[in-house]
Amino acid sequence: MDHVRVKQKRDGWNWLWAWANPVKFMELSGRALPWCVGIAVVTLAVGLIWGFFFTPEAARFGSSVKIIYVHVPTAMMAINIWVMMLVASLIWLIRRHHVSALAAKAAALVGVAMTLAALITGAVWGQPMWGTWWAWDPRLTSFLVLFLFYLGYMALWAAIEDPDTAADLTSVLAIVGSVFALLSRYAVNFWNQGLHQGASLSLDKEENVSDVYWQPLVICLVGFTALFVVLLLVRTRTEVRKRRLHALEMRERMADA
Amino acid sequence: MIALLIRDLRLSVRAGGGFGLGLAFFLIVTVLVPFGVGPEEAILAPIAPGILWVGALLACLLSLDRIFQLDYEDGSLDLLATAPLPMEGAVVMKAVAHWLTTGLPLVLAAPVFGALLNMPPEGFLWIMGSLALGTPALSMIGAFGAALTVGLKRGGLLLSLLVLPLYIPTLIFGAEAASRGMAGFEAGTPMLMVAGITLGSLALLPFAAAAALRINLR
Amino acid sequence: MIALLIRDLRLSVRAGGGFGLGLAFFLIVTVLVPFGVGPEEAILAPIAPGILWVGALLACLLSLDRIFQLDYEDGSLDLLATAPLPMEGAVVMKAVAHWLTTGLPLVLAAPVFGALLNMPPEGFLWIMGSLALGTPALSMIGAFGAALTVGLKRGGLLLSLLVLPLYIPTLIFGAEAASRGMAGFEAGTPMLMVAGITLGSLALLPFAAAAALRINLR
Amino acid sequence: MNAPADALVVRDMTVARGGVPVLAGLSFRLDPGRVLILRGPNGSGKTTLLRTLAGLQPAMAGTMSQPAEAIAYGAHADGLKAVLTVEENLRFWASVYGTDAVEAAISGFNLTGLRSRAAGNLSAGQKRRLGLARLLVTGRPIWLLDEPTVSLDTASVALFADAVRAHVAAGGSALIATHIDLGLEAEVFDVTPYKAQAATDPAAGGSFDEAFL
Amino acid sequence: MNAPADALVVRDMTVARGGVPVLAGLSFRLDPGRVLILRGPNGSGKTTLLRTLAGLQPAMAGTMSQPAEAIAYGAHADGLKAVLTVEENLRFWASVYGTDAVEAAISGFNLTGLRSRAAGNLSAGQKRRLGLARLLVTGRPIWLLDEPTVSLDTASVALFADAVRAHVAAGGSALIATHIDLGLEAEVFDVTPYKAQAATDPAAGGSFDEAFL
Ligand code: HEM
Ligand SMILES: Nc1ncnc2c1ncn2[C@@H]1O[C@H](COP(=O)(O)OP(=O)(O)OP(=O)(O)O)[C@@H](O)[C@H]1O
Ligand SMILES: Nc1ncnc2c1ncn2[C@@H]1O[C@H](COP(=O)(O)OP(=O)(O)OP(=O)(O)O)[C@@H](O)[C@H]1O
Ligand SMILES: [Mg+2]
Ligand SMILES: [Mg+2]
Repeated sequence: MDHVRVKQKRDGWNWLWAWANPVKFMELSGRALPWCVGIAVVTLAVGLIWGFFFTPEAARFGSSVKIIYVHVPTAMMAINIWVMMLVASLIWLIRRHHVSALAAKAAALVGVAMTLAALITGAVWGQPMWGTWWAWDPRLTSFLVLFLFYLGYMALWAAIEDPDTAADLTSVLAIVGSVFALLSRYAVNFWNQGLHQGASLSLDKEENVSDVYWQPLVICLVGFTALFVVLLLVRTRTEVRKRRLHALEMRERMADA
Repeated sequence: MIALLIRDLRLSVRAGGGFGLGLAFFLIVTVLVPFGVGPEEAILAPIAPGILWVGALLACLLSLDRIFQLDYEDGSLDLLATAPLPMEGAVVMKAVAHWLTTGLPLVLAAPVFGALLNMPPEGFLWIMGSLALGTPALSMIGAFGAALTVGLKRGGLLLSLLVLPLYIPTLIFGAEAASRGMAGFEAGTPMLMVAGITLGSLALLPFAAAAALRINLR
Repeated sequence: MIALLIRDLRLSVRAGGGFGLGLAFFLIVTVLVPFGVGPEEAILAPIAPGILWVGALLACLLSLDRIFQLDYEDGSLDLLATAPLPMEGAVVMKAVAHWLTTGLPLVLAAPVFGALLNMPPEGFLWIMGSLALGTPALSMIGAFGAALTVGLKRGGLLLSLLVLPLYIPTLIFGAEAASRGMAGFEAGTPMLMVAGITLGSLALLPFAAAAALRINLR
Repeated sequence: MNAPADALVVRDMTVARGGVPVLAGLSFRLDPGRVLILRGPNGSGKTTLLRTLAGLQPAMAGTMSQPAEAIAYGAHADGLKAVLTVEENLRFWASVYGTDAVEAAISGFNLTGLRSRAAGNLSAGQKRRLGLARLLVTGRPIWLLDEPTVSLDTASVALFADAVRAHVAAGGSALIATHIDLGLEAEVFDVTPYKAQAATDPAAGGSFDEAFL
Repeated sequence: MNAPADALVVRDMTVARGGVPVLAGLSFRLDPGRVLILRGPNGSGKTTLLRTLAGLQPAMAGTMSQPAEAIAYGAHADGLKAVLTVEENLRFWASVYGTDAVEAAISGFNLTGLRSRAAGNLSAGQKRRLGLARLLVTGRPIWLLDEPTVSLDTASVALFADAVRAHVAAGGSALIATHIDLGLEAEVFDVTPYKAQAATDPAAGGSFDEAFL
C-alpha cells in the first residue's frame, strides 16, 4: 500500500503518525488525557484566581478589566483552532488519516464555543466600556464572520451522512473558507476603522498592559490552550468511538444482509 | 394528521439542521446589511426593525419550496392525496411544521439580532411580539405559494415572485408595529392588523392551497 | 462545452422566466426595503448602493441550488460525469449560464432600481460597474457552494449558510466602491479588490467545485 | 349492471392526459376477490387511467362507482423518504391510514433485515419492495398498481404475487398495469382497442378544447 | 490474461457502497463483440459495480483496464430534461460526445412520432426509450446498462435487443444488469457468489474503517 512506503521513509516521524491510527490514538490519548486535565486545571485555577482576585482594579476600567482573563484567551484560541482545523483537513486530504479528519470535526465544536465565549465576554465588557453591547468594529466584526464560518463548517458536517464524504467536503470547505475568511478580515478593516483595543501582548509596544495584568494573563493563555487540548482529545475520542460503532454496525449488516 | 406533522419535523431535523438553519440564515442577513450600508449606529438603529422583518421574511422564503416540492418529487404527494386525510389538513400541518422550524426560532432569537443592529433594548419586546404574531401568516401564505408552484421546475424564484407581493401587507404592518413600539409611539393598530392578517390567512388559505395542490397533481 | 451552456440557457428560458425571474426578485427586494425602513429619501439614498448589492446577492442566492440540483436529481450529472467533458469545464459553463441569467440582467437594470431608491444619478455608473465586476464572482462562488451541497436534501438553507460568508468580501468591496463612487470619493482600490476577487475565484474555484462534485457523486 | 356495492365499476370512461384524450369508451368492472391485469403498449394510457381511477385527475367522460375510501394507489414513484428508515416510512403511512399492520408488511416483503436502514440507502429493488409493502399497511381493499414489479428480481416478484394472492383471498381486489407475466390467475384487460380517436364527431364523448374547433 | 487492448478487463475487484464492501473478488472480461448479462438478486451490488466501472466511484480493491474514453453508462435514471423536446435532449448529448447520430437514434428507438414532444410529457416507457436512444448518440463502444428494459413493453424490449445486436455486430460490447430475459445471445455473469464477507482478515481486500475495529 502506498502509505506504508511513505511511513518507512519518514521513520523518524513514526511516533507522530502512529497517532493517526485510531486504535493507537485511543490508547495514547487515553494515557495522555489525565495529564492534560491536570495541567489545565492547575494553570486555569492559578491564572484565573490570580487574575480575578489578586490584581488591582484599573483606574479607568474598574473591576470589569478582569474579564480580560477570559476574553483574550478565548479570542486567541478561537483563531488558533481554525488554523488547527485547516491543518488537520489538509492532513486528511493528503494522507487520509481518519483521526485527523475527526479531530478537525471535534475542534470545530470547541472552536465555535470559544468564539461564542469571546463574543459574549466582549459584549459584556463593551457595555460598561463603550456603552453598547455591540459595535461594528473591525475586530468584532471579523470575529462574527469567523463565527459564521464555524457554523457553516459544522452544518456541512451535520448534513452529510457518509463519514468519508463529509470529511472530504468539509476539508475542501475549510481550505476555501480560510482564504475567504482572510479576505474578509482585510475587507472588514478596509470598511471600518474601529474602537477595539490594539494587540496588547506585542512585546515591543510601550502601550503594553502593565506587568501586574500581564503575568496572570499568560498563565491563563496556557490554561486555555490546555483546556482546548483536553476538550479536543475528549471530543475526538467520542468521534472515534462513534465511528467505531458505525463500523461495527456495517460489519453486522454485511454478516446478515 | 399529527403523524404528518411529526414526520415533517423529523425529516427537517434528520435532513440536517432543522431548527438551526433558519436561524443561521437570519443571522447572516443581519450581518450582511451593515456590510452593505455601513456600520454607523445612527443609520442602523432606525432601520433595524425593518431589516429584521425583511430578514425573517427571506429566511421563510428560502425554506418554502421544501414544503411540498420534495413530497411531489418522490411521489408522496400523490399518495397523500389519495390517503384518507383532508388535503386542507395536510396543508395546515405542513405550514405548522414550517413555522415551528423557521418562524418560531426567529421570534425567540430576534432580540440578539436586534442588538447586533444596535437596536435599543426597548424595542426587543415589540419586535418579538410583532414577529410572533406575523410569522404564522408568512408560513401559511408561503404554503399557499408553494402549493401553486409545486411541480414547476423553476420553483425557487417563481415562488418568491408570487409570494413576496403577498407578504407585503404583513411586512408593512409588522415592521411598522415594531418600529413604532421601539420609538415609544402607539403601536396597537398595526399589531392588530398583523394579528388580523394571520387569523385571516389561517382561516382561508388552507382551502385555496388545497385546491391549488389538487389542480397541480391532475 | 458550449452545448452545455446553450442547454442550460435554454432550460432556464423554457422552464419559465429565465432572465426575468432574477430581475423580478431584485425588484421586489428593492421595493420591500422602503416598506421595511420607511420612505424618507434622506434615509434611503445613502443606503441605496448597499441595498442594491444585498439584493443582487440574495437574487443570486435564490437561484443557486438550481445550478446542479436538478441535474443531480434526474441523473444527468452522473451522465455528464462520465461524458468526455472535463468536470471543471462543466462547472465553469454552469456558472456562466447562471451569471447570464441572473447577474447580467441585474447589472443592466441596476440604474432603474437605484432610481427607485432615490439614488443620485452620479452613482449609476458606479453601481453598474461594481456589479459588473462583482457578480461573476458571486456566480462562481455560488457554483462552488452548490457543488458542495448537491444531493443534500436540505439544500436551500444550508447552501445559503455556506455561501453567504464567502460572499462577504465581494459585498464589502462592491458596496464600498459603489457608495464611495457615488459620494465622489476615490473608489479605485475597492474596485480593484472586487476585480481581484472575481479573477481569483474564476481561476481557482472551478477546481474546488469539480472536486466537490466528484466526491458527491461517489 | 348489477354489481355488488363493493365492486369498482367503470362505465364508458374517457381519460385524458395534458388535455388530450388517450383512452375512450372504457367499461369494465373489478369485483372483490378478483385481479385484473391492464395491458397495453407503452404510451397507451394505463398510467392515465389508473390516476383517474385513484381520483387524482378527473375523467373527461363516463362514470365510475366504487365503495367509499376503498382505493390504495401504487404509482411509478414510491413516495419514500430517503432519510427515514424502512420502519419509519411504513409507520407513517400506517398512521395516516389508521391501521396497524406494519409488522405484517415488513415480514411480507422480506424487509426484516432492512428494517432500520434509511430508505435512501436501499437498492432499486429494495426500494420497490418497500413501496409495495406500503400497500399492506393501507388496509384498503382495492389496489391500483402501476407496474409494481419494476426492478424486482424473480424471488421478489414471487413475493409480490403471493401478497396479491393473499389480498385477493381475503376479499380484496387489484388492478395491475404491467408488461410482464406475474404468474397470477387473473383476467386481462387490454386497453389497446380503446385508443382515443381524434374526435370528428363532437358528440362522441371527448370534448377537450372543442369549443375552439 | 492476454486481452485485446479494447476489452474491458476486471481483476479481483472489490466494490463498496456507503463504505461497506458489497461484492469482492470479481474478475471478468468483456471482449468486443460480446454481451455480458449481469445477474443477481436485488441488493446484490449490480448498480454499485456498474457505477464503479463507469468511473463514478473508486473501487475498494482490484484493477480494471479498458480503452480510453470507451464507456457509455446508462443508469437507473435517464437524465432527461423535461422541458426539452426528445430531439433537443438527444442533440445535446450528441454534441457533448461530438457525434452526429441523432437521426439514427430517433428512428432506432421508434421515437419519430415523438420527436418534438417535451420529454416531460412522455409516458414511462417512452422516456425509457429516449434514455436508451441516448446510448446510440454517444458513439462509445462499451455500454454499461443498469436494468435498461424497466417499463418497456415487449415490442420495445425487442427494439432494444435489436439495438444491442447491431451494436455488437459493429464491434461494440455491452454489460447489462437485468432481471428479465432479453432474448439476446450472451454470457451470463452471476454476482451472487461474490457477495463480500465481513472481512476477518484485513489483507483480504476490503479495508473499510477497519482501522477503527
Ligand atoms: C463582542 C465583542 C468583542 C470581540 C469579538 C472581541 C475580540 C477580541 C479578540 C479577537 C481579541 C484578541 C486579539 C489578539 O490578541 O489578537 C481581543 C482582545 C482584547 N479585547 Fe476584545 N473583543 C470584543 C470586545 C471587547 C471590548 C468591549 C473590550 C474593552 C473595551 C475589549 C478589550 C480587549 C482587550 C483589552 C484585548 C487584549 C488586547 C490584546 O491582547 O491583543 N474587547 N478581543
Ligand atoms: N402532459 C402531457 N401532455 C400531453 N400528452 C401527454 C402528457 N403526459 C403524457 N402524455 C401522453 O399520454 C399518453 C399516455 O401516457 P401514460 O403515461 O398514461 O401511458 P402508459 O400506458 O402508462 O405507458 P407506459 O407503459 O410507458 O407507462 C402517452 O402517449 C404520453 O405520451
Ligand atoms: N448509501 C448506502 N449505504 C450503505 N449501503 C447501501 C447504500 N446504498 C446501497 N446500499 C446497499 O448496497 C447494496 C448494493 O446495492 P445496489 O444498488 O448495488 O444493488 P443492485 O444489485 O443494483 O440491486 P437492484 O437489483 O435492487 O437494483 C444493497 O444491499 C444496498 O442496500
Ligand atoms: Mg405508465
Ligand atoms: Mg440496481
